[in-house]
This record gives sequence, C-alpha cells and structure tokens, in this order.
Amino acid sequence: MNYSSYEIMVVSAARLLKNDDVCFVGIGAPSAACNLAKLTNAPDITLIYESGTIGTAPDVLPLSIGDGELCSTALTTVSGVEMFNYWLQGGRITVGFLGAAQLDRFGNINTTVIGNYEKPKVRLPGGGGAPEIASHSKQVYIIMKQSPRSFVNKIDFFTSYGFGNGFNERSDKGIQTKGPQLLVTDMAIWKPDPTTKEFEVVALNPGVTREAMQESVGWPIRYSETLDENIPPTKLELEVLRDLQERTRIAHSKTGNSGQ
Amino acid sequence: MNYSSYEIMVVSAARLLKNDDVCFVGIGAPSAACNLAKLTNAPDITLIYESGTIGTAPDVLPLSIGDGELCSTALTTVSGVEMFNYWLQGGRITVGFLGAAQLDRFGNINTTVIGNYEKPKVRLPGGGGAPEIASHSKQVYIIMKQSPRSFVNKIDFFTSYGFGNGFNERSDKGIQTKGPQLLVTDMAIWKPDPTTKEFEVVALNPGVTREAMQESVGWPIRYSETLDENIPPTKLELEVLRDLQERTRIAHSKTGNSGQ
Amino acid sequence: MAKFQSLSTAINENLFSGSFVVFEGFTHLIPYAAAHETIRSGITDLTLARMTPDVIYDQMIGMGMVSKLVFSYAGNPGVGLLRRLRDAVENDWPRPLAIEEHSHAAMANSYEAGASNLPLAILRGYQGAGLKGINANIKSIECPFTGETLAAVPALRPDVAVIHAQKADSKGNVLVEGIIGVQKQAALSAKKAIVTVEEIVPELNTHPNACIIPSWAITSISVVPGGAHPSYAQGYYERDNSSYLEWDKISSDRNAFRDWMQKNVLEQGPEVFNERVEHLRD
Amino acid sequence: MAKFQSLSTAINENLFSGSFVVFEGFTHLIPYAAAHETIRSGITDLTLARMTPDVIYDQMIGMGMVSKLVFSYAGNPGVGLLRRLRDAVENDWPRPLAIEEHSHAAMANSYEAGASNLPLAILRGYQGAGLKGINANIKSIECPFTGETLAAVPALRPDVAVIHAQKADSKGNVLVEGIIGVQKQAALSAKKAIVTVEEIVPELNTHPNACIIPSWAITSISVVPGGAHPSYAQGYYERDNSSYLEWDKISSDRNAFRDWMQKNVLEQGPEVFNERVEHLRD
Repeated sequence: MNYSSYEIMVVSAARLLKNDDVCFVGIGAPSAACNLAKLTNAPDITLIYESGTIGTAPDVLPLSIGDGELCSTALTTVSGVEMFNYWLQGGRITVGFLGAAQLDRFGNINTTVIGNYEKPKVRLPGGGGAPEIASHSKQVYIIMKQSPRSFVNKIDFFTSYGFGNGFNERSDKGIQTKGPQLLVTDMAIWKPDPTTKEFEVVALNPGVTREAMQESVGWPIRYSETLDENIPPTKLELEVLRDLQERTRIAHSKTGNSGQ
Repeated sequence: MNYSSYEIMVVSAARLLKNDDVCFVGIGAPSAACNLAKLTNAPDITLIYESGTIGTAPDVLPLSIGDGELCSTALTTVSGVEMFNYWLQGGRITVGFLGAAQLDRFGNINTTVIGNYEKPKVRLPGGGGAPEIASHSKQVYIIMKQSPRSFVNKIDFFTSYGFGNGFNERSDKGIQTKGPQLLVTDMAIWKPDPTTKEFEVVALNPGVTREAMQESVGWPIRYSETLDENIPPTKLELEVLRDLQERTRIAHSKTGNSGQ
Repeated sequence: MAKFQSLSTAINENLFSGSFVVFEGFTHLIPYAAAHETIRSGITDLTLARMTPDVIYDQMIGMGMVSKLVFSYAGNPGVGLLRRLRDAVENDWPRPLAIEEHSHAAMANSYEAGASNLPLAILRGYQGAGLKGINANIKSIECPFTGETLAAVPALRPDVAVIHAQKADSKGNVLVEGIIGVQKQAALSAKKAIVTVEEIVPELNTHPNACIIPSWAITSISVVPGGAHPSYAQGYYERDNSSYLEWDKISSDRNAFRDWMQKNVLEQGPEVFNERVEHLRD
Repeated sequence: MAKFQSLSTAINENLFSGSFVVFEGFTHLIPYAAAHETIRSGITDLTLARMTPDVIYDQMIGMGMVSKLVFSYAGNPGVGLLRRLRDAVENDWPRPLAIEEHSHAAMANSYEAGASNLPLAILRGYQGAGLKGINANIKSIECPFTGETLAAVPALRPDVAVIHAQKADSKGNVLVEGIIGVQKQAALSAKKAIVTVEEIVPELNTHPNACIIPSWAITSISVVPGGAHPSYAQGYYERDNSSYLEWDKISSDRNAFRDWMQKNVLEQGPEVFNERVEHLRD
C-alpha cells in the first residue's frame, strides 16, 4: 500500500505509545499519532490535552486544543491551574509531545521568535505549555517534518529546554526527567545518544538516502551503529489512520476544516 | 415573652447581620445566629461553612461543619484548598465567626491548650481554620457565654490573633482587616474601643447587673459612655428561632442529636 | 451582587482608557461580544493579559487600543500565527506593543495567586528556558525546607476580568462548564468581573461541585446569546472553525483588516452574535 | 491502573509499620472501614496526618499505633474533644504522641503542594498566631516582588493516602462528590492511593467538571458499602450522629475504650459496615 511521508511519521510515533502511557497531546501530528495508537496498539492509553481534558477519546481529531469533542468524551475536565500543577508538574505525564519551529541536535526547541527576541524577524506564538512540558513529562517525544529551516545548528531562542549543550547539562540543572527520548520525522527516527545526548538516526524510512537527510538538516548528522530501516505502515495502520482523517474531514466540513 | 440568655445572645448576633454579608459560619451559636438572620432580617445573606459549602441554606441547623444538608442546599461546594485560598484569603468574607475556650480583652483567642503547650493540662482541639479566619475576614464576630474560666486576663495560647496588646499592634503587624468588631455574650454586647482596641460593654442585656458581669469576667470591665440596654428578642424572633431549633431536633432525632 | 445590564453599559461603566483588563477563555467560551463592545467603546492604552491571546486580542492590537500584552501563547488556535500581533511586535504597527511573556503554567498560577490575594505564585518552571533571561517578572525564591530554587511570578490583579459563560440564574450566580480554563481564577483575581452569558435561567440545577461563581463576586452580567462566536459555548453551539481560517486571510493585510473591523465590529452591535451562531446550534 | 482488591489485601499490601499515612475526609466520606482494617492489621509506629483527625485517629492513637500526628483540628465533630488523643498528649497513654500542629489553610495548601510535586506551600497565614513559635515546620519566605513576608510550610508527601468515595467505574476511575474536602489533593500527594467505594458502576455518568480521580492515579480500590459509617456518603446514607455522641462516652474510659475496640473493631470485618448504615439509607 502506498503511503505519504506524513503517514509513516504518524504511524511510527503511534507504534511507540503504550497502554499505560499518559500523554500530554499537542494539536496536529501528535494528536493524530496518539489517537491512532488508541485505535490500534494502545486502546487503553490516556490522552490529555492542555485545555484540561483528561482521558479523552475523541471520535474525530480536534482542530483546536480545546474542541468541545475533547471535553464531551473525556473522563473529566479540570481547570487550567489544576492541569499544570497536579497533572504536569505533579509528574503524572509519561509522554509529552512537542513540535518546533526550530530544533537543534540536543532537542532544544524554539517556538518563540526567528531572529532577535527584542526585534524579531518573525514573532512566533511562543511557548504556551511547552517550557514545563519539556521539564516535567517523564519523557518528551518530538514529531516534525525535517527541513533546513527548522533543523538548525543553533536555535534563535530556548523556548523549551532539551539537553542544552548535551552530556549531563540537563541533570546538572536539577531537572529530573529524561528529556527528549524520541524524534520522529517524515524521513527517519532519531534517538539521543546515551552519553552525548545528541540525536542520532536509529532508523531511516524506506527509500530515504543519507544525502537527502543531510540536505534537510543543518548540522552534521550522526547515525546509530545499529541503523535500521523503518518498517512501512501496515495496511491496517493506514486504513485506521485514513478512516480517522476522513471522519475528521466530514465532521469539520460543516464548520470549516482548518486541516493539519 | 420569656427568653433564655442563650436566645437573646443568638438573636442579638442575628440582628447585626446584613443581606450583603458573606459569613464564614461556625457550628453552634454562630450557626444559629446566621440561620436566624437568614430567616428574618437578612434573607439574602450568604452563608459559608468551612467544609466548602458556599451560599448554603439549610432547613435545619447542622450538627457538624460538614453535614450533607449544607451541601445539598448550597449554591456550590468547593474543595478545602479553594475554600481557604480563594474565598477566605481572597478577602471575600465580610464576617468570620469565632468562638473560644479562652478570650482576653483584646479579642485574642485560645482554643489550643489549657496550660503549657508542651505539657498541657487540657489539650483542646486546636485552631482549625481560626488563625486565618481571624486575619482574613473583613471583620470578626465572637459569640460565647461569659464565665471566669473563659473570659480571662491572659490566655494560655494565641490560637487566633485579635488586637494583641491593643492600640495599633494589629495593623503594625501588616494585618489589613479590622479584626474583632463585636462580642455577643449571654449577658451583653461588647465592641472594641476605637483607640485602645479593648472590648468595652456597649449594651447590657435586660436584668444583668455590673456585679454579675464582673463575676463572670477575669479583667476589670470597661463600659461605654453611651451604654445601652439591649433590646429583648421580639416575639417573631423567638418564634422563628424556636421553630428552627424544633425542626432541627426532629430532623436529627433519627440519627442522634448532638445538641448545641 | 451582580447587576444585570446591557453589554454596552457593562463595558462603558467599567472599562476605561489605561485599564488593565483580561478577557479569558481557553479556546472555549471566549468573550467575543464583550471584546467587540470594548472596541466600539473607543477606549485605548489598555494593558491586556491572557494565557492565549487569539483573534480578539489580534483585533484589539490591530485597532491600536493596546499598549501592553501579558501572555503565554499568541496564536490563532488550529490555524497559525496572529498577524496583527506580529505586525505590532515586528513593525510597531499601528503602534509599538510592549510584551511580557510567560509560560502557561506560570500564567495559570498567576491568576490563582491573584484570586487568592497573594502577591506571587511559585512553580518549578522555566528550567533551562530562555524567558527567564528576558522577562524581569520571572524571579525565584529558595525553599526554606529543601534549598531548592523555584520560579516566582507576580500575581495577576487586573482592574477588570471579562468572561463568557453558559448561564446565570435569576440572582446572578454564574455557571461555567466544560473546558473551564482559568475563568474562575481570572474573575476572582480582578477588582471587577464582567460576565456575558447565553441565557438566564430560574435555577442552575447542576452538580454539587460544578464551577459556579456567586453573584456577589460578580460586577455585571449581560445576556448575549452567541456571545462567544466564533468560539463556542458547550451545550449551545459549536466552534465556527471557518471563521478562524478566514481570520488568517483578513488579518494578513492592514487595509483588509480595517475594512473588516469597520463592517463587522464597529458598525454592529451585540445582537448580531445570535444570528452568527444559528447554523452552529444542534 | 487501580487494582480491585479486598480491603484486607489493599491494607496489608500497602501499609506497614512506620508508614506515613493520611486517612482524609472532612466530616463527609471518612474512611472508617479502611481505618478499622488498619487497626486489625497489627502495624504500628505510624505517622498520621489529617486536617481533622477525629474518631478514627482517636481510635488508632488509643490503640498505641501512632507515633506522630500532623493535624490542624483534633475534635469529635459536633461533640467535643478527642479523649484518647488527650490521654496520649496529656498523659502519654498508651504511649507518647509527637504532634505537629498547623492551621487548616496551611494543611490544605500542604496537600496541594504535595499533589503539585512542590517542596513547599506558601500562604498569608499564622499572622500573630502562636503556632508559628511552636512548630519548626512553619517558616517564611520573602516575596521578591513586594517584599512581604509570607508563611511557608512543607508539602505533605505521605507514603499512602486512604480515602472513601461514592463510586468507581469498571475501569477504576473514582468519583468523589458533595463535600470533597482535600481528598483529591491527598490522593495525588501520596506515593500510593487506596480508595474504598460504596459501589462499582459501569459508567460514572456525571458532570464534565466533577471531581474524578483517574484509575491510573490510584493503587487499589475496595468495595465496602457503608465504609464511611458513622460518617456518611452523600447520596447513599446519612451521618450517624448518635455514634459520635456515643464515642464521647466510650472514649472517656481506657477500659471501656479497649473493650469496645475489641468487640467492634478487632473481632469484626469490613462486611459489618453495610449493616451499620441500613437504618441511615433513605
């Protein structure tokens, strides 16, 4: 079955989620991956959106972080204060998902500004929940497409901290969680080197060359000694994902689908 | 109509409550006074019990601070954390009611120990909400029967702070609320002197002599220059209070009435 | 006790040029009608705070009414960037905009500190994050028990909080339900709380622990059916996603923006909101 | 995920001699059955905390199982003093009892700090109050924005929290409603949370913002109908006020106390609670 690079990215992330994960889910690819996992390999996974919805099970993908569907299918919905204090800072989140405008090799993330903070070239939305998602989730998964604009040698602003300059810098700052443990892109799967904490490629998607990889990333890429080829989406995975997206399209067509 | 010294005490306190008061109500005489006020001169008064029940309107007097009746007749019931933070510390309470095992002339209260804290003669229940009710309520009303054991020259422990040693000691400590503004007993009504902050008698209940007063109080009593005689309970006030108490007795007879 | 008032009276009696105002709502129950009434009121030099400034703040910023913004995430939810806010920050158009930027966790706690009448909130926050070096209002305290350094942010104590809610009872007690965000905290953190509601009902008849704001903690209530459009009111109407998409286009051009504001905000009143949600009701 | 277990398994697998345990409940939903099972388990040297230690703590203290008590109000609610606690504090009988005393506001915030994984809670508290001079765990911090001195207390992080609730669904999600006190905060502040419930239902079917503790934040659930008696479970049975009055007499004499405990606790099991509430159900 043919599949897009977006589809293999979402499927690859979904496969790594487990029934006992409690995920702090962002809109877009993380939301697609988490809901796909819930429909396939992790039916008992707990999904939390930062709008306060705990244990939600939307039938279609939400367009915003606070869609009514998230609340009406949730176990319960709590205040913003409780969400960030009891559930995130409280250490209850096993996987926090983050995306980025800019990402560096140590999993540091910028979603604040391109250029200088005081006089930016592009003012981005900012961190929202991300600074504390990055420090309080037991582990952080990053899902994003590779491009030289976003996979940069040096990020313009530290919105969310990953491993800083690598090695033990994160734990030396007193941060007790594991930090970025997985980076899933449209081309590959990356994991941090246990010592240096630099992301290295552990699996390339079928058909992706090292040349194409390097063209999309602004630092010299390291590959794992045990580099694998990623497993293509199965027929079932693709069908479930496409059904989910089609349901989503139909549900939102009435009020305008803002897409991915 | 004949009345007891308990009845005139409750009626006198009730009369001083207003429709726009938001009262933090304690069990016993304060609860009787607040509910009597709601049934007579202040039908729109807001009653809050520290169990979290906001805007409650019990048909009968509660036996405990957390009776089911308080919750089922409340506008809403909040957590203990919210109660103390948003509503009490938040400055929303206009009148906090306190009782005491020991009270001094400056409205300082002891409900912690008789004797020494480390090796007490009598270990009392302690402060509960009182230390912060005393400092955060816009004003504090005290209702209690006079006796030489409880109206003492020097309290054994400062559970809740009134005016300390009087004068500006309270405001000098940075406490911005007014403190004890009313003391209603079975014999008299007392208010603090505006300068010294010592409680002085502003009205004696009918038939109460200065001699009887002094026998029940452990410090030399000061009387206001404008000393009044307190107005006896009206027929209506007594009927409403007695009806309330009779309803209470009947309602609780099934499960055991712990009385006042 | 809350006064029942027309929205224009509520806004004009309580919001003034130079006021510090928060219009809260986390995707759900965003007080659009009240924001538009504020735009019509002609006041300026507002300091605004909000966890998620979105289209209404983009509109107020684009109209030049805002001198300072305190926030934690400034995006068009589900769509992208806020183009009027960008124009103000990047190009000072139509006027310079001072910004004070936090994280969601810090902002939520700042509201709670305000509601609790505390001067500050503490959190384990901003670890390794750049905002700590940029924002002078992110300080720290040392825990006297463990020695740990924790982040400290000042309480938010706005002059006025504006929220939208599902309903009020006849006494002016207000029910907020569903995604409740920080609405209760925002309302209690402010000196005055203005609420727009979908309807007035005789009794709220809800769960014992529902999120209810008592009448005596509210300044003013206005009935504005549809008043959250294009945001939504759970149980009343759905989110109008197409309007959020459309905003991305409108706001991309200064003239298109001003024309749209003239036609859809300045020349309208709160009564248009009811029509706008008609096709979104179940 | 919560395990459904018998109460004796739940207690014996999770509570040990020397554990720091909280049995929470503010007049409503007091976990009597779980406390009695703990007494039968024979463990000792417990550190207990609770805002309102009442009859169950009086019983455990009288049985000599408790070495330290953290509390803010130690009374028999609606009745008077706790006579076994008094005997321990005043006369060291049956053993000395260390106490750490706070105000309600401080204890509630300590639980919240624990649930939030913070080392401390801050409040504007204890102003002019004597506890500040007695309790070394009441310290202060200075607000870095205003210079104000605020009270600081350490977070409560018990080994085990035990609460009673109305119901769980078949997955082990628990609903607490009515007077909810600090049960949610206590459960989340602890390393392990043990819950007794009146019943298991297929779905909780409640208000979107009800107080629900997810299954994955709970260690163990036991079904014990009547398990809060003589406290009550709103919607199930009323408070048994006469038992609280009776306790005042039983507890006034050391021998009467021990006889009563032998007959009514040590020689019984959790199944007796259902009978005890029969006359209190509607």
